[in-house]
Amino acid sequence: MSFLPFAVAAWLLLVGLYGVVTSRHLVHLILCLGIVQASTYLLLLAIGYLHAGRAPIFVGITVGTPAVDPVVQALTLTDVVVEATVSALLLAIALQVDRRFGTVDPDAIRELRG
Amino acid sequence: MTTPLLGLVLAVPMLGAALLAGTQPLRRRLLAEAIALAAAAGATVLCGLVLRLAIRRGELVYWFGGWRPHHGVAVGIAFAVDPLGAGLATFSGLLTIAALVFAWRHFDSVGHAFPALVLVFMAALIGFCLSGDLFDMFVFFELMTVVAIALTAYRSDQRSPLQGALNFGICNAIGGFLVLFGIALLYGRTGALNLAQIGVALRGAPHHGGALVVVAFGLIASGFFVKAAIIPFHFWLADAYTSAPTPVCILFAGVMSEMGLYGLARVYWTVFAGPLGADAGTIRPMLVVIGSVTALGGGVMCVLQHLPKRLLAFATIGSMGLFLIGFGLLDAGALAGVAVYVVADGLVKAGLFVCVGILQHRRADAGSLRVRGLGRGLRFTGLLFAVGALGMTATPGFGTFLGRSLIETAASSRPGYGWVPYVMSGAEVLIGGSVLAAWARIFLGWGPDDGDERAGESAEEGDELEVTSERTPAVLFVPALMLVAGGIATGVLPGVGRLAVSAAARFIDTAGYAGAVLGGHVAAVHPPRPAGPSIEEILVGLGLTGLTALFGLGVVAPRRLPFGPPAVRTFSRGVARRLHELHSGHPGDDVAWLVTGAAVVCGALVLALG
Amino acid sequence: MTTLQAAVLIVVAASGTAVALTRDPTRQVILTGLFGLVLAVLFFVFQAPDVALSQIVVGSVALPAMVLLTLRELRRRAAERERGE
Amino acid sequence: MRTWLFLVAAAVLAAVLVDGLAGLPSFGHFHGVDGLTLDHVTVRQRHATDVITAINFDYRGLDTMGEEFILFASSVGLVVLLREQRSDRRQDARDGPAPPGGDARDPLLALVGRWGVAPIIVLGIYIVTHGQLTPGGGFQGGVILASALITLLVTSGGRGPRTIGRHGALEALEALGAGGYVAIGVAGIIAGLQFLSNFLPLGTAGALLSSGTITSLSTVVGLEVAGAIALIVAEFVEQGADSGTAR
Repeated sequence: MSFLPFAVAAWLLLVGLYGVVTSRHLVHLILCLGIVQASTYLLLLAIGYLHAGRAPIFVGITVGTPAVDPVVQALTLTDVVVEATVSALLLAIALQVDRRFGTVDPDAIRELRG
Repeated sequence: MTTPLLGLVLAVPMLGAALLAGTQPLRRRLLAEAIALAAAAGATVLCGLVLRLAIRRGELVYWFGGWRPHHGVAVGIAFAVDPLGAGLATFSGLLTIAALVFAWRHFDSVGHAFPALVLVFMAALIGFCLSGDLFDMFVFFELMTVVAIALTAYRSDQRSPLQGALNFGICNAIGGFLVLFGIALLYGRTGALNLAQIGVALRGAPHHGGALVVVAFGLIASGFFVKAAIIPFHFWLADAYTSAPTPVCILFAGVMSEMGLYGLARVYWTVFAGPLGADAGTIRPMLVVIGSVTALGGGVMCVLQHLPKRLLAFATIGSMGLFLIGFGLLDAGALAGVAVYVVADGLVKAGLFVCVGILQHRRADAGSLRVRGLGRGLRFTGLLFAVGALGMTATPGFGTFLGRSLIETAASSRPGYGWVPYVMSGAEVLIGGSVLAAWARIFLGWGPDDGDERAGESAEEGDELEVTSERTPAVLFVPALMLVAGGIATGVLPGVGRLAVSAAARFIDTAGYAGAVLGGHVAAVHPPRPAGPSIEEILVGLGLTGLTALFGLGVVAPRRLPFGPPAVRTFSRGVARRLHELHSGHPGDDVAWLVTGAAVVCGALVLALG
Repeated sequence: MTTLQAAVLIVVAASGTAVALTRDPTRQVILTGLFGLVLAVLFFVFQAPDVALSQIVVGSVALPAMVLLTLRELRRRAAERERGE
Repeated sequence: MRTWLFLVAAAVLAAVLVDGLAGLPSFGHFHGVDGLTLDHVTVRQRHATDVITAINFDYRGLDTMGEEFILFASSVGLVVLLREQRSDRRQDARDGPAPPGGDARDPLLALVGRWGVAPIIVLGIYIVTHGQLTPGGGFQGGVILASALITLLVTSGGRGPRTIGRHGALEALEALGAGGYVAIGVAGIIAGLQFLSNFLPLGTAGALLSSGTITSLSTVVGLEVAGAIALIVAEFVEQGADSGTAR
């Protein structure tokens, strides 16, 4: 049971990759990348969790109260915002692909080969 | 040791980029160029000064925000700089300057965005080289990826840059996630992100820390292999490098791919050498074999290419294989060889890219498939290209030769690795021969008409402007000349080999690094004095160059491939077709291969060590 | 682990799988917003309110908005292409 | 073939991952040395009650600078990508009728938009500036501010090309945010300390103007995030806005 969070993280990683590999639509593909991304957040936060630990915000609780790990939260927090803009960049490329190729199906985008 | 200079190396290019984006230099192009060049030059000089200090005094450690470690716990981020890292940072700076100068005449109009992005890219490269913190390395790694996507897609009015950028973005994003998974595992075990601190926490762990450490190593290695374009993680690279603007290719092929291996080497020697050091005998053959496959595979793909930029892209993959062999031998001598090889190869390859740029500048048609004879009449450019091609062949006199001989010496002195020099020579003959053949086709007009060779290839190499101009501008020719000359300088300047060996000895000193970062004591290193290449080695090197020329000019250029009895011919034609088909440019295929690679690397490590 | 955490984890796994397996982009965007929201709830029960706040504003508002705008433009162009033919 | 290759590889990878993940401390029993240290020292050292914000904007402030520039680079890159597309669009659209979004120029709507965003802006500023005390900070508040900016852009009449000038302002805003972070870092050096060292008085823990540079850095990140996200969304909106009439 205590393995569940880690198992869910691994599952999201793999199912997201499955979506990427089998995707027929670039927007779909980019959203699947987001699932893979989410798996890393989940893993980090699950690692840092402490039973009965409080959030590491010492308002109303005294220093020394057991708290969950603040470092993983700091790492995740910035990543959440930043990766959204990276997805935006990829979406913009998808829009351009549609303009130049007339499709967003990866199977039909064949310009460079060999 | 510390130095305030380290606080500024990132600030200079980043402030430059913000300034460019914020003011859009009043829409004056010259001003934008000047700001970009000044920032790049300033940062490069700072890196150079840091390098000089690091060579003299050993590791330099800079704690951002002043958060020094207490009792071995580092809550802050440090730059921990040794000569190898500082050298790579300086080298990145030099190539950035070359790219900016080159871009000046390459585009009709550059705008403020291009130099701003290049400066951010530079900051990412420098930060990645100098950082002593695992997650901080990851941040700079991601920054590198994002800027590179934007730069690849810069000429978004054409098709191939879009496809290149897309595949690049998808594969490298996934590579980043694999690295992050590995980092999370290490953090879960040690509660630390500082490389030295993790290394100390894992040192002496029973049974090399168990499967967790092995899997973390596998995931981090796989993620970095994506950036380094190690087979089978490499499929995105040719698409991206073929279609990126040529000035950007200098940076991509010259340093970005190398960063993947640098990152792996850094993490290995600071974190994993402790727990996995006893198993080096198991890890070494794996890395060397993967490197050999990549070197030879990249070489074979080179032979099959028609377009100069795509050829150089596959040459990069081949070189990355050679570098991985050198790193994989896991000793100071071979690593020193890699360091020299990386710099010399990067310079020469950058020079070749500039030559292609000149070709594009002078001959509007350079983007098309008809490259045969395109360079006729461009005598100086042709000469330079030929010299560069010899550099790619590791001809004695070039730094590439010095690097190769250091790696080969290390390999031959290790029992069971006597075959490595043959693999390396084979790969170099394939790569160098293809580049020489391209030279003969472009500048001498050799070989059959390209028109009937379209089979399996439909790429337009188009990025660039379509003006045919009468003269080669000095801002294009001079950088090319200096880059190629630099490739020779690294081979003939006295002391390069000695410097590289002592830098590499410091780089692989795991305990010394930890002591410098966490304790502030710089350890002394006593590197072996490398013997320069012997007469015999030089003669063999010359022989190899001759063989390469024979192969390139006699076989590849006139398209005598495939040769042999009919059965062999049919077979090798089939293989070539399959190889072309394999590089489908389909993101799903690329990712499927990437996952396969990760499964093989991690699976093999777990089976052997877990 | 509390039952609440386990339950939210399972919902996260299920909705993430649904996002990856839904082929129709418009439906997928709605699911993505939902997934983002569930993920934020999970972060809350993992005692990470900062990350949850970040996730709510980005994962279930900003990103789906960008994707919807992209899809609208793609659809408009597809319709345009059809008319052109 | 592709799917099969992937499925086999994924099965292997799954086994390997489970093997590795099993080596982690079991869920809920993590006592990481860095985290424990920070939980104990942050309030005393930095007079900040939200440890996460203190990590982001002080202990690991360099990471945040890198992340900020990821944001910066993706928005600059995105503008290059989409502008090129729009500029050839505009050639076609120039003689066409005014783009849709005409309803947006309804004066009442503009008024509502202008007043309606006021509370959002207040909320955004609150979250940006209270990051050191309670959950929030420049990243979250910045996104909220961005939504206010977008509402303003849309409701005050997106007359296609005219909004380009406003985009210039957004670009300047985000460049200010990105450059400002670096400048505060350099100010630490000028004050005789390290890059990104705190050089301001720390104030009282729990007070608004506490925690020295944490608040300043959080604010510039707020600017950067607001500018970048608003710019990105505005570019996406304009894709539709001025191409609505094209062809």
